[in-house]
Amino acid sequence: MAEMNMAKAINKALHEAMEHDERVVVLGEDVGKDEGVFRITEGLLAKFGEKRVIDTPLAESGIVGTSIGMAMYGLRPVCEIQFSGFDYYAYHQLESHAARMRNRTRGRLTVPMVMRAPYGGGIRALEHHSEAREAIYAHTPGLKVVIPSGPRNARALLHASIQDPDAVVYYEPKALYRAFKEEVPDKIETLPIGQAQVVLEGSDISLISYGASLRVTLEAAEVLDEEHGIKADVIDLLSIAPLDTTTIVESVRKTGRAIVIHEGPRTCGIGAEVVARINENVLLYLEAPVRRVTGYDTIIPYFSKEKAYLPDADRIVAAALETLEF
Amino acid sequence: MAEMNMAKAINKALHEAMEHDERVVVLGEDVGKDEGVFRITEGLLAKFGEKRVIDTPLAESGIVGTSIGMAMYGLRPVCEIQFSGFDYYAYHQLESHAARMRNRTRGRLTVPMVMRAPYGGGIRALEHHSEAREAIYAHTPGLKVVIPSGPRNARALLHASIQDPDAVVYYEPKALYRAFKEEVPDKIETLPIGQAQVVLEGSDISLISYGASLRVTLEAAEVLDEEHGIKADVIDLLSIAPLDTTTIVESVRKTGRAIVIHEGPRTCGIGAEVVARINENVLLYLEAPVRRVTGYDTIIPYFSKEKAYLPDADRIVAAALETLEF
Amino acid sequence: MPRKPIDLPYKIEYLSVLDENGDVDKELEPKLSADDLKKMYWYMRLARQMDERMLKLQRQGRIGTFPQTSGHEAISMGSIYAIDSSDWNVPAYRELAGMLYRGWPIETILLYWGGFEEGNRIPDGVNDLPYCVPVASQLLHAAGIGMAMNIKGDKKVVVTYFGDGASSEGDFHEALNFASVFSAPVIFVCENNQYAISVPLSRQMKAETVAQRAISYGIPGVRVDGNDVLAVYVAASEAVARARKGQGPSLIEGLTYRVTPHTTADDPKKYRSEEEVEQWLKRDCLIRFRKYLVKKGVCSESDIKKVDEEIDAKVKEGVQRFEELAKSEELLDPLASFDYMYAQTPEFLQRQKEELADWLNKEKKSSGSAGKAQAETARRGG
Amino acid sequence: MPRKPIDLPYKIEYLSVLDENGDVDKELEPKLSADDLKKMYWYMRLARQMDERMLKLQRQGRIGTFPQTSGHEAISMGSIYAIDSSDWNVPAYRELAGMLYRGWPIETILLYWGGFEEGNRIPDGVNDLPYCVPVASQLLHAAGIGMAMNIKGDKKVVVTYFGDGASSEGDFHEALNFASVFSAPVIFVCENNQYAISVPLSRQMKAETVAQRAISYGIPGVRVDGNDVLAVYVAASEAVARARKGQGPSLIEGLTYRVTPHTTADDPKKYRSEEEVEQWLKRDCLIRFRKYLVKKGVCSESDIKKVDEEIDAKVKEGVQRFEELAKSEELLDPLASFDYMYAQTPEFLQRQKEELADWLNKEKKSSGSAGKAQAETARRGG
Ligand SMILES: Cc1ncc(C[n+]2csc(CCOP(=O)(O)OP(=O)(O)O)c2C)c(N)n1
Ligand SMILES: Cc1ncc(C[n+]2csc(CCOP(=O)(O)OP(=O)(O)O)c2C)c(N)n1
Ligand SMILES: [Mg+2]
Ligand SMILES: [Mg+2]
Repeated sequence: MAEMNMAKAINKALHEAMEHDERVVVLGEDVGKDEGVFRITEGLLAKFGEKRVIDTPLAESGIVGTSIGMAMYGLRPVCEIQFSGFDYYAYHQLESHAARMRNRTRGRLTVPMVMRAPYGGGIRALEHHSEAREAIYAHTPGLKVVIPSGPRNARALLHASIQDPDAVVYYEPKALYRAFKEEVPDKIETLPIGQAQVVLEGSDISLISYGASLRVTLEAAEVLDEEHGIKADVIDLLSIAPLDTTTIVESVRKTGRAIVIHEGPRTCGIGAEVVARINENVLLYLEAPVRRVTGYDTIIPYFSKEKAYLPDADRIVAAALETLEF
Repeated sequence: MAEMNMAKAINKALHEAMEHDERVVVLGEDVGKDEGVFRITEGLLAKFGEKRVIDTPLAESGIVGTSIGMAMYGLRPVCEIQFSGFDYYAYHQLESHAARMRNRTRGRLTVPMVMRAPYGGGIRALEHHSEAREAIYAHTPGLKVVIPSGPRNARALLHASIQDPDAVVYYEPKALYRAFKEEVPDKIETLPIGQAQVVLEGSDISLISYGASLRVTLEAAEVLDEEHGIKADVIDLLSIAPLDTTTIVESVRKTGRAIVIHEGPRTCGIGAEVVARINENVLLYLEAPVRRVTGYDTIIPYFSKEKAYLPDADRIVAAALETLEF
Repeated sequence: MPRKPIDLPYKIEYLSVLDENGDVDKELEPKLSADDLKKMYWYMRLARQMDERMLKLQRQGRIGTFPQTSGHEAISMGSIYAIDSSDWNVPAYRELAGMLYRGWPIETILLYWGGFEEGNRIPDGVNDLPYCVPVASQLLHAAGIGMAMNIKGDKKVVVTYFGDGASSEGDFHEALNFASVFSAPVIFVCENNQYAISVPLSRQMKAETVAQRAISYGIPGVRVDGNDVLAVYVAASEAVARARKGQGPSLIEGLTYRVTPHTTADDPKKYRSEEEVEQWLKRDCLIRFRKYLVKKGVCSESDIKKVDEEIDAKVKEGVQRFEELAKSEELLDPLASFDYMYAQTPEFLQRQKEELADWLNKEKKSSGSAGKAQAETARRGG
Repeated sequence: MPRKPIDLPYKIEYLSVLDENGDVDKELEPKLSADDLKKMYWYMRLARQMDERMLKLQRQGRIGTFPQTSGHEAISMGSIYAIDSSDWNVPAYRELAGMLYRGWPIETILLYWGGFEEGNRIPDGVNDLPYCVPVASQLLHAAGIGMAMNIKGDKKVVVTYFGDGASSEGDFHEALNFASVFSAPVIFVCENNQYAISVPLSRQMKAETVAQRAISYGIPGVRVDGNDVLAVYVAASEAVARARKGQGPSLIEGLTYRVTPHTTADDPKKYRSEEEVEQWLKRDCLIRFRKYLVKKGVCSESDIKKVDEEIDAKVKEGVQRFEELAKSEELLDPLASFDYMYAQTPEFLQRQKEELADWLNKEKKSSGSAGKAQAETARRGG
């Protein structure tokens, strides 16, 4: 048992995975000598050497495309895209191949790879460094999309992602890298991909979120409880593809009210899908419209103003009160 | 007034736009001498010459990226991506620049361009030639996404798209290119981007669709009327970004029941957004869950089996009957 | 300090071994046994006769649109013959001869162009990737496979294919750069048939050759006569030897011409002259290779005829097996896609599968007019 | 028929005009007036002093992370000085000298790095694109602008900038290929500072130079001493002359070294030695340019001092204007983004704007711990 932040926990998982499975290789821009611009790959080059920890040329399609080749050859590449705002350069490779090879070859070839990328706002970064476009990947059949919300589940989910026989997009909420510490057990844990967690039990309203937004959601739940005596059922999706319909549906059947919270743009975002699944499964239990507290359909404002764009406890609390008064 | 199919109507719009505005240029793979693999650019090179009708090298990012440059310099590029399944190669250019330049420069630079691409299934094409991933663009703030459903609105919407001061993704349902003919007036028409049309009036159920799916939706509406006496309110979205919430909401307020129909994958698709907006605005009017009759979250099967993947009248009728019996 | 030339250690050569009359350059002639030569010829002919047969099948609507390969046999065969079966092959879509040689059954290939995923079921023991449609994207997979070979310490090589048009894609640049930086054992073979659908080489690049692009990556580049299977074999063997020695990738440009339409949906009259085509037909790789085999005494004219008959029979059998498979319930089951999206089908997808299963029986044929339109559009498109 | 070299009409040259002692190659010395030389020096110094001042502002948290530009002034100034104000400039992010010369106010640039979109408000009459963060993507915009100049028949040129790392991106390849195929009047200037963050040139490419990549596109390529503003100017002027004559694009590689960290978030000790940096500091472009100006009698040592003082004052004023703007309600209004997404804000977005407007007052500061974490992460990141 040791206390560590999320950056350290992800780093720990990479060390563990490379120790336990020599097929695991790490590649990307500045992941070697520099140990990653966020230091997520700290110590890897020193311990595992240049063959397995690869500083690549500056080319995202190259990084993802060669990872796909390596995976088909039998390795387990874990590639890093320096910021999610640049993974679009490689989207054609992920969509056309990583997500399709198993189906295309009727199972003869598979692409067991992980594409890691820091995503989301809140660190006063430049334009293109604060995007949250995870829905693009959730909308891409054949991919899994995993998003941790804390040190412990980050480590467990990264292990699960690396062990997964298919391509996984592992998005790291960069605002949480060093936001807080948590006990992380010594023995390796994994969490099943596609299973959400109820992180707080309550029967008044369901608050559904993931990633950095889960933290403000928990803040909001606390305020709702302490200041308004409202008990929220807080769900951490952990993976947005596959999306855990069952957990969402059971919660809403209990509460009859729900809010979905995320950073990304609203239109066709994860929130829309959550609302759609609630509508399909428990419409008659709904006592109020499901609210979406999300990023807006704009470019996230430059950092002097970015906080206004990001969901915060206030917006969630207010939405919850309105939903309960509806 | 002349009868023509959608391929011809789009071609007509291109001719007209190039005649009326010399800033309009057409570029893409095989759009010149070959007149497009679907012959959409027929006659353009002969009439407007090599400077304005440009056969490019084989590079989608190059096509979109240079179009962005041309647009900032004052031209009105209309670029063609040969199949939508290959526009991912250029997504980073659209997202990072076409969708952002106005906001980035606080209005100093704009990107008035149109990216045309044939999309969707139903023509027995190879893998990657039948995709319907329009939701990716609808989820991209700064873009508009227009999808016609017939010759007349195809021409009017293409004019609107070319005249639009911002970047427009104009997706052409390739299954409709030669599916049927329609009267197209001689004088140039435009349609406002962001406005849906009620193409059939009814009060029993709202059928919301666009593109090739609208045709099967209309077939379904006919069956519902003739065989079951059910009157459907059929909405043709025409543009999925911006999405016309008002028209959708008014229809559902009237009918209390709705089905949204499209080819693309279901998760985080346009259907999800339509459901979310109905939920936000007219939840209490709903008498049954909104059904999504859409493509599945799989790769569209190769052409020997693709029809099973595509929404058809049967699926819509059955979903409508269930919704009404709910 | 003034202006001084930087001397770069590159010379780009043109290589040709076998001329149109079947005469060979004795010094460059590769040491290939009669069996080798016969085998190469056999698969080149198989590809040619199959291509011709596929055209008929397509016209009859028994398979869909496909890219014809006649004229590309020398580049495909000359390069694939330079690697071992334990090496890897990353094709594009015009390497029919090479795929047949690697062990892809005729019916499997027909299934692919007939609209069945099973056409990509790589046969047991064959180290090939399937056809790749998104142009140039496969080059990065080859680079990654080569990098993986180095990482694992395998002494293997990988050969990959792409067209002149593909060399304009960013992925081409990234693939050659990655392969060169990491000394990956990759042989990049460009099938320069001088057209990308309707776009001629001069519109694709200002450079005189694709081969000279090797200079951008500090690797060897050579242009060979793409209708000369011996020249391709020589260049490929040299590249393979370098790769096995850990000297990294090479770029080979085979200069040929697409004597057929781009695909069965293409109409070349729109963009080029018949004369141009006629000229290149004279340089056909099979005609000169046959002359060589006869002059060399490897086979007689009658052997050659026998081969054609043998192959006709083989193709017939393959087509029959394809026709049966194409009728089989298993292959026509659209539910299969749900089973192959992930190792384990997630619950939500399982539900979608059941949803579709419920509909499949009820499914009605789409209205005649739409049907016609689709067929019509299919003829024009893709 | 045998193996014969293809002779390609390319020689890649290295160009240097001004050495570290400020001595010049008389034959190559460009004909620049004393005023020209003073102006070039003035903006190079302005960039240098501003860069140093920005470092302080960043350390004080008054602006965010930014890429330092000290050492890149010669490449930027030498090339930008070769074009007219009616020509276009497509920057990356290390061309501070050039942007200042083109007319970007100090406060505008500070606003950009301070987290305000207004930092990209191109001044009236300046034909520049704003900073471009997605590496290499801007090269295609330059190619498109050049193509548009040809289409409109404008006799203008466009200069664009990118790093050694950027030359690994597919967009680099596509941009140079498009520009060459369409003879677009584009001058591609590579700021080869030998690092892409931590990745050294040797890991970026196996090729000896970036300049030789010109051969892939059949265009002229030259490597120049990137610390020699005169050499850069000569090479750029030649490229501009060719472009204006309709001879298409050129590739210029300025070889320099990133003597600073990549950005204020970077720690170079992790990947390179102090000695390496020391060596290159000696070759600084401003030191030698100053020596040249003095030897040539263009300015005296005291003039030089005066310039520094003048500039200090200018920078101070600029910083003051920035500080005021950075406090202004208008610039701090997050609602502005809604107004600039489209020419006309669609109804649904208007509703979202109102939704946010309602919240803005209520907004609470995020919890202290998270706040600290953000600052901390900000220091490490990007
Ligand atoms: C990324 C991408 N863009 C466009 C297409 C459509 N397309 C298929 S083949 C082709 C031309 C390819 O030309 P070339 O690379 O020279 O190969 P060839 O067909 O001549 O053998 C095009 C444009 C595609 N399949 N993939
Ligand atoms: C497409 C993309 N990938 C990654 C990054 C992150 N990044 C910013 S600068 C940089 C290094 C650029 O190196 P180089 O092109 O040599 O320019 P330099 O910074 O050395 O001037 C990287 C990787 C980015 N901005 N864009
Ligand atoms: Mg070709
Ligand atoms: Mg650099």
